Amino acid sequence: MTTVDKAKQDSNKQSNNKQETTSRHIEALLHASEAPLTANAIKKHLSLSSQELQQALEVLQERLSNGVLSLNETASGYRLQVTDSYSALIQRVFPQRQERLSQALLETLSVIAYKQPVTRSDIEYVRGVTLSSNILRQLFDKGWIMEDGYKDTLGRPALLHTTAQFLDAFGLTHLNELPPMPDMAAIRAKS
Amino acid sequence: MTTVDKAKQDSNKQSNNKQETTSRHIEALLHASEAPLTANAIKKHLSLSSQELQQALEVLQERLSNGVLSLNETASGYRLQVTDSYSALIQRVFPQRQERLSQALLETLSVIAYKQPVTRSDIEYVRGVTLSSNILRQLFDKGWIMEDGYKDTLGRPALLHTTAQFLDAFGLTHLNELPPMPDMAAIRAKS
Amino acid sequence: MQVTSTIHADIKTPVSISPVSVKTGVVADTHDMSLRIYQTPVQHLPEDLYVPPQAFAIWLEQFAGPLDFLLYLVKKNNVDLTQMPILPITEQYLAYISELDTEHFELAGDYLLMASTLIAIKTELLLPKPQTPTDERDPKAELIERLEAYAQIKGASQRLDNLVRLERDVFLAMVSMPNQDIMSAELPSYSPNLLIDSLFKMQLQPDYHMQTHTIKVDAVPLADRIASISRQLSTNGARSFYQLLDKSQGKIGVVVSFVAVLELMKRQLVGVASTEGEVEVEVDNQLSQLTLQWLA
Repeated sequence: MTTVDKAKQDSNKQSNNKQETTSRHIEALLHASEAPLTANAIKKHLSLSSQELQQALEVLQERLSNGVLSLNETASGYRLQVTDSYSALIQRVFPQRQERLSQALLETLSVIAYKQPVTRSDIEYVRGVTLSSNILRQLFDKGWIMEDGYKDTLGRPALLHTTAQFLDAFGLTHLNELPPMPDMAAIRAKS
Repeated sequence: MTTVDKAKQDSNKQSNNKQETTSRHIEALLHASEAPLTANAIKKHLSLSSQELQQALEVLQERLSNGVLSLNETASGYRLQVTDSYSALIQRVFPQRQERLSQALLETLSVIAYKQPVTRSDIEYVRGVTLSSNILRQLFDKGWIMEDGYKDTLGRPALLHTTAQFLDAFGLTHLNELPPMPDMAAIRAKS
Repeated sequence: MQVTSTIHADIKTPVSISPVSVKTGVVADTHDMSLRIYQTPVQHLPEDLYVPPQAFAIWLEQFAGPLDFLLYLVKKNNVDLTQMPILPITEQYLAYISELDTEHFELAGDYLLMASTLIAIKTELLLPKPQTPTDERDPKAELIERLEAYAQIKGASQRLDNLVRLERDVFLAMVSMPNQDIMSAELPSYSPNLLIDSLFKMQLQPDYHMQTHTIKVDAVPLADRIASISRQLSTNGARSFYQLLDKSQGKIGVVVSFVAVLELMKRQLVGVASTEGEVEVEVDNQLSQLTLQWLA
């Protein structure tokens, strides 16, 4: 082995070590963060270049693949979740973690997601029912919807939108990934 | 290598594989559990003998040593914890992590404190929203609540209580020093 | 009474359903309208079974509302939505609704509104058409349009529900923070008032429409002031406005506190204590002399 080769190998090894350390720092931050972390936030907190981040994320993913976690990129950033092959086990052992949503809540959420921005009374018109404040509260509580702006009509009602957290929860990265609305022709035909 | 040796090696390999799989199942459960898991609970959920559990835990510990987590045995059971060496990093990046208690966490804690013992669904009924696992996990992590006993209904849900550490954190010496609870029904009726 | 017997065959038996499941909408979750007792589908019910009105209300709660209920009737009659026969559907709808007890007015409100719409359409169809065409929209077409729009959203909500969802199909990893963090976390100690305030906040969330009044990026959150003022008044009965202020919050605190008091007065939880028969609060009177009392 020539001296040059040796030096190169050493430097490779060093850089590998650094990537390994950085990947651990990222892992610790992802565990400690209450919300997904964006690439920019990680770069800022750990003073990384885009390339360093990319390499460290690859190292992290590689290491995680030995265990049960996976690194996921969602609408609002990176998060650690249990690989879905263990979902069935978790559902069996902790049935209470399996959150069910009522039809009323899902319909309300759908009106907001597909027709946003909407007002409270838009939702009531589409669904034909008075909107219970409990449903809105649940949606706000989950951080799936937010108020932004006002409709320029009587009473200036607030306009409701979905949030990045909503996309995160449903595994979407963008609103245009929402499943298409059912076809009208199919709805009209007798079932 | 003799045939006997070969057979022995094969059987070792098989048993290693099984331990590896079991260790992953344990890891997934620890990541999903709101409260620390006792050895008995793990054995029951995964149908393991004491010896199998011990071996799998060793395999798990070995695997975790490559990352930032460690297996931690507390008085109330096993849990996964970020290794202390990342504490400085976490405190630097998320300085406000400790002091701020979210409204959802406080509400949940209040319901447990005033109505104990309560089940998860009791809390959901009072608050009118589904309880996120993350909040219960935080309360367990702070050592403010514990599970003790089961309610004799469908599914035998665990009963939650506050702990002595909860009293300490809120400067109380006894539960009867809690400020009197307001008349919630009256407030609800009026608003 | 052909209709009534159909009702009986359709209605759930008065099984005990815990208020929790009704409130959280677990019952409303069942998309198929077969009868269930404790998750077990039931095929036949005795014809002469007495169904108390409460049970009917529970049955009706399986529907997400009158539009959902109308859709069900249309499907049951096996007709095309655009060809919806208004007359028989209206008869059926009204027959069902008449079972509703006056105790369930809250639930009945939306259904009664729909009933009046149906009756209006029915009347219009029975009356001879005026010779001159009017500009008014055809109410039947409008109803069908709404039904279609609702059916579309209902379908979309089912597709949304089929997506892989966090905390149902996949799970976030939960780990504990390092020990050292927990040790340093022992230092901050919390006031038990935080607990009580959180309960007040839970009940007294300001109207969503009032969020515009929150001043300057939540320097003093309105919800916090509402909770704190409620706690002080409910423990002490009455206090002056001055006593209710948190001096550390400065001028903004005074403004937000005043808005909080107004909100509580609107909800009739707080009133102005009239001293010595003096009811009016003079405009130039100091705000701080205002005495408030807890009414709940």
